[in-house]
Amino acid sequence: MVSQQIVNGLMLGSIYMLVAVAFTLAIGVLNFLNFSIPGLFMVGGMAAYGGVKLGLHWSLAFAGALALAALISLAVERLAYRPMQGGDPEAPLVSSLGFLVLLENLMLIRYGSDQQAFPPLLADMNLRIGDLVIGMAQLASLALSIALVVWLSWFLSATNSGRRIRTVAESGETAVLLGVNMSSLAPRLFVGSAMLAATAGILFAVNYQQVSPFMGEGVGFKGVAAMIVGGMGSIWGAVLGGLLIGMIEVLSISVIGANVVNITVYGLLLLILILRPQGLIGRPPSREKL
Amino acid sequence: MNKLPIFSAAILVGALSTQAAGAQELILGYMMAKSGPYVSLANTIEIAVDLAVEEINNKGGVGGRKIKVVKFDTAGDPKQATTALRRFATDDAVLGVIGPFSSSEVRTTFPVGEREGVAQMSMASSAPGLTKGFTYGYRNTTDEGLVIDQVIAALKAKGLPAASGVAAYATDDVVSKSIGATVVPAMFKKHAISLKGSVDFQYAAFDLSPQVAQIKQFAPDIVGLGSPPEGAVNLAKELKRQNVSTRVIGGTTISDPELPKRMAGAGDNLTIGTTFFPDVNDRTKAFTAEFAKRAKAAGFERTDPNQFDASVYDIVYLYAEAMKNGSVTGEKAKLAAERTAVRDALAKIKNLPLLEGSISFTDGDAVKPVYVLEVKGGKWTLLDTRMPN
Amino acid sequence: MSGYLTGVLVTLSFNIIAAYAVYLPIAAGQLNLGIAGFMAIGAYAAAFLTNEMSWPIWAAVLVSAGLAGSVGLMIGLPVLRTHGIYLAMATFALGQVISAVFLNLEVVGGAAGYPVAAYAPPNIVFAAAAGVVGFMLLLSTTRFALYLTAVKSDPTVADLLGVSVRGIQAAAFTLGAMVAGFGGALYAHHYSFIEAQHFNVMLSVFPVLYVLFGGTQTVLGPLVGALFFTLAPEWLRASAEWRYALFALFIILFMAARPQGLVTMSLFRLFGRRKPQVTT
Amino acid sequence: MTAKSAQRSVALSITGLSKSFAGVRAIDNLSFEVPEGRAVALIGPNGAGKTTVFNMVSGVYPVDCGTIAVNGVDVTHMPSRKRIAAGVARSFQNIRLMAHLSVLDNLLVGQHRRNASIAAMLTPYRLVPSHRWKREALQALAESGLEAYAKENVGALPYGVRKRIDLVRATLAGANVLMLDEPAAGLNPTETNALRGDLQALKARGLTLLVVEHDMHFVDSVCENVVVLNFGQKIAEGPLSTVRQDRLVREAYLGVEEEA
Repeated sequence: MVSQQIVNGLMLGSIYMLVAVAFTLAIGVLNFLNFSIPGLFMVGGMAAYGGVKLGLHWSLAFAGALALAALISLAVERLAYRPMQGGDPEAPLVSSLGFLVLLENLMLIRYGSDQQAFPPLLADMNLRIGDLVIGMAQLASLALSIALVVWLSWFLSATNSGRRIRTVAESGETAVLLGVNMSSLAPRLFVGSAMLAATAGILFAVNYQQVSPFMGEGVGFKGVAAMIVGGMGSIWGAVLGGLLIGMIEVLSISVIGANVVNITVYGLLLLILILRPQGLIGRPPSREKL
Repeated sequence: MNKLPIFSAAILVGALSTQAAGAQELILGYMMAKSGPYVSLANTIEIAVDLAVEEINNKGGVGGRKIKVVKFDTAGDPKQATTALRRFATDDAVLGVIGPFSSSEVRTTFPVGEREGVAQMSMASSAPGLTKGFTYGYRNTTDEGLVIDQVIAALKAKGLPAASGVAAYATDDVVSKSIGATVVPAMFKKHAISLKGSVDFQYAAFDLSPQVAQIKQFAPDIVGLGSPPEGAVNLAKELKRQNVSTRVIGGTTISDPELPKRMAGAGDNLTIGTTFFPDVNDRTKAFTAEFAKRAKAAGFERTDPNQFDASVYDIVYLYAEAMKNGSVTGEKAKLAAERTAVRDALAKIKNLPLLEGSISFTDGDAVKPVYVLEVKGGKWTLLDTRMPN
Repeated sequence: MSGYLTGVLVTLSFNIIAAYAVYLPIAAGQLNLGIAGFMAIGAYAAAFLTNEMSWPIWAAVLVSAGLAGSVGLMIGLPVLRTHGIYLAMATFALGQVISAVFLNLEVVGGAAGYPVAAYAPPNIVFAAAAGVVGFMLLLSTTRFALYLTAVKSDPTVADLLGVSVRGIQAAAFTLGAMVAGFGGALYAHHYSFIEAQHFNVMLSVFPVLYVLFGGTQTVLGPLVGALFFTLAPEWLRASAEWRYALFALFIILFMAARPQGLVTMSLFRLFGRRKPQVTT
Repeated sequence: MTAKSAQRSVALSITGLSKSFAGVRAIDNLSFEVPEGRAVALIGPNGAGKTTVFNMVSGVYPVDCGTIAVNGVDVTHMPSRKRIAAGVARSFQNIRLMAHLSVLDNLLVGQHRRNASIAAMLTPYRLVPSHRWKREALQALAESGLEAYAKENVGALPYGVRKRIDLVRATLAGANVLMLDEPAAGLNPTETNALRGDLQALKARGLTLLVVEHDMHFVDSVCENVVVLNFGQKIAEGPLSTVRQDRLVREAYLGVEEEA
């Protein structure tokens, strides 16, 4: 059973991981805690469900969901991120949360508050090794998540655009001095992080065969926790954090009980923030110059 | 600065309360949950309320007076529910209140109703002991302990395997937890089922793989489930995925006409107790047909009535009966006395034949038949009909 | 008074108290996303004192507010070592942990919730909210309020001018926790029932929205924000299922047009100019 | 504040101060003194480490080794917040006024050191028309001829005005040693003259000044002595006229500047 629980934890962690990476892109580069990400995660799942329900082939439905999430994210950039530059650092939080509430309520009006069943893509999508059950969809999503992250970290370190993004992450001012065009970079980052969140939402729908207007909240908050535990702004930190949070959640449930999950997961987050705010992988925040 | 809220709220009140001014009508308040977390469960209830009121009024009303319903959306929020009740009690001069929906709302509105002296009857809250200590608080729901008792008794009566069991429940939901932590172990003991262990999950859990991995270890004949319908769907799917064949049993919390469809092939043998089944007799069939017609016309996706729709339909009839027995006139001057009369008449109702079966009240809770249903071939089928003893 | 108006004003009163609980730390540059945790402490402690110890409501409410404040101070000191977004996340985690602890605390009902016997009628709630507003207005005329803005605006310089930045921040955080505990304690005694599930993330987040919407620069911002967030959904009642969607859309558009919130210093000066200058 | 009689004549004393950033020596074994009531300028080419010295004296950076004493009190390891009480206040190269506060409020924050008790903190002084604190701050503004700006939001004011308000704020703490980081940079000739008047008034009140400044005419008219830094090391010290003759100084810095 222990091995089954480890498998379960890794699978859960792979979902958290993608959401954490989406958060980390927004916060590490743009210094924006984007609370619309849980909403975009939900849009990924719900729009894919809507597409399949309309009779679209699943590939078309998925593509449509990704495109919709990207479009919404552009609106978030335009209405929540851009006008707030130079204002209170907390202000974008309000509007990005506004987007979360808006998206949830729009889906609620369209599909109701019920959890909906997402149709299985195959009859039995599971590998069975002895007693051990591994979902193929879950395995595929773990592989896809890791592939995406590997590609992303290669992109950031080896390409010109990637280096530009890293410069911005180090210091927005330096980046502007070096001629990085923020007004074209920010929308791209928003689209990128929306695609990651929506992909996670689609994988969630396929894995757990369910969607609901509120599916983003729980996963989103765990994603934020994963990002911080790993180290804000670090992609591999988000990966590590996601898998760790997934494992801790599953182990808490199987060893103690579901009623302590919030205590262990968020207790760990609190502890990390107090003892090592930079996370497991990540640099300490530096003191400003005069 | 301080005038702004009072001013603007006053405008609102003026706009809303004019509709409640009818003179010789018998007014009931109805707390809806048309937005918020219970929408899908609760949004068709209004159809059942309107249907029952229409039927009664078409037959001449109560003692020649028509029933009128004033409605207020609480969004399933306990705070807004108390606002609704205050409005019904003070502004709308209601004789009784239909609702509220959820247990959390009941916990905040029953004390208000007790102070204001106006009866309420909930159609959905089934947490144990909610009416205790309240003389104006009623529920047309059945205590989950009684329901699960009858479900297990039905299994035993039909000779189905039930020698060992596991309890599974959501820990952060009042009703679910009391079922899983208290009711199921007690009922297992009563019916000599060995309790092999228990697993729990969070109300909003989507991933039940760790819990099912544990259930697999216990290999029980039945799993006693305390959970909302979502938990039942997720558990059924995960049981199927991990190849665990066991019978899941539960109470009214997972009673949902759509459940077999939502489980998409999983969940065969899921057995629950509920208080409404469409195919019991001509009356239930007629109600189901009329409800479906109206739900379709209103554009709802679900057209089958659920247990709450049926419950609320009966609540309107229960109030009508109580107002008749209490010789209520609807005159403003006698309001307080007539509200108390309605309350006292409700308490005296015995074996009134209604849609859900024969209904009586004990300590504010309805006593009515329990229909034990089983999922077979993707559909609910009636396994047994039992009367709580 | 109309029953409906009473109900709405009670909700408004609780929202105002919550808004000021969040406002104090925000004014010092700290985003507290865990205010619900402190409300829970106040609510449960006060309910326990009146239910099990037969204390009078007023004493239970005051002591519980103090308790929430002391917990805020004890937990706040290590948490306040973090800054900016880290602090926001630490308070967020804190709120989650506190409400999860109450969910498991069987002595106050656990998941089944905790009924509260003693009752605080609407007038008491109105008076309490008015008291909190009055207290905040008075506080806004002191150096303490000035230092909150100074610490938020430029902590390094405030420190070099001799202001104890951590002291001010800890005081703001503690005072905020106290106000939250006060509101929670009163909530328990007005609504007669509390459950841990009520004290969730959204309960922490909404007061933050009131404050940021109203504006953090002046002491009136939270009041205006709470007013708007309480009354707007009531106005939108007619639009039934669309009401929360419309509401969210409005917030997004409003914040895009006015990122500093509704009530700002410059708005004040605009009005202040017309009057003779009496303050100097 | 009361220094021991033996050290009364030295207001600021720096001994063997060193600081490295990421292995690079920013300040190397620096020692100098500023006598009470005198003005000393810290000069040197960009990157010589002048602001770093200010940051160490005010406690923004911890020192690697060496000691800093203000009015005879060793402040080397004192928290930055407490150093203003030991008698040293400073202004900033990039003006650091609090943007959301009015000019008057900025000055009131500047008074904190002398009104630090809890009681003072909780006095509802805004309710008192013409409270002592407000009068005092307005008077300080008036002495610099800036009283018209009292109610303005600092963000909207011209650069030169903000610069001088920054200076007024630094004086309000009652510290006797003022460190001014490029006070004349960016000022027009009229403003520079006004500033010169301000500083001479401060000296007349017995205050001690340590100034970082590039404008040598300004330095000449305000400061009795200069300390020349290059690559973190002191290369010369003395009256400006003497130091000007120093070969090292000419090579490192002054020569270039004079010809430019």
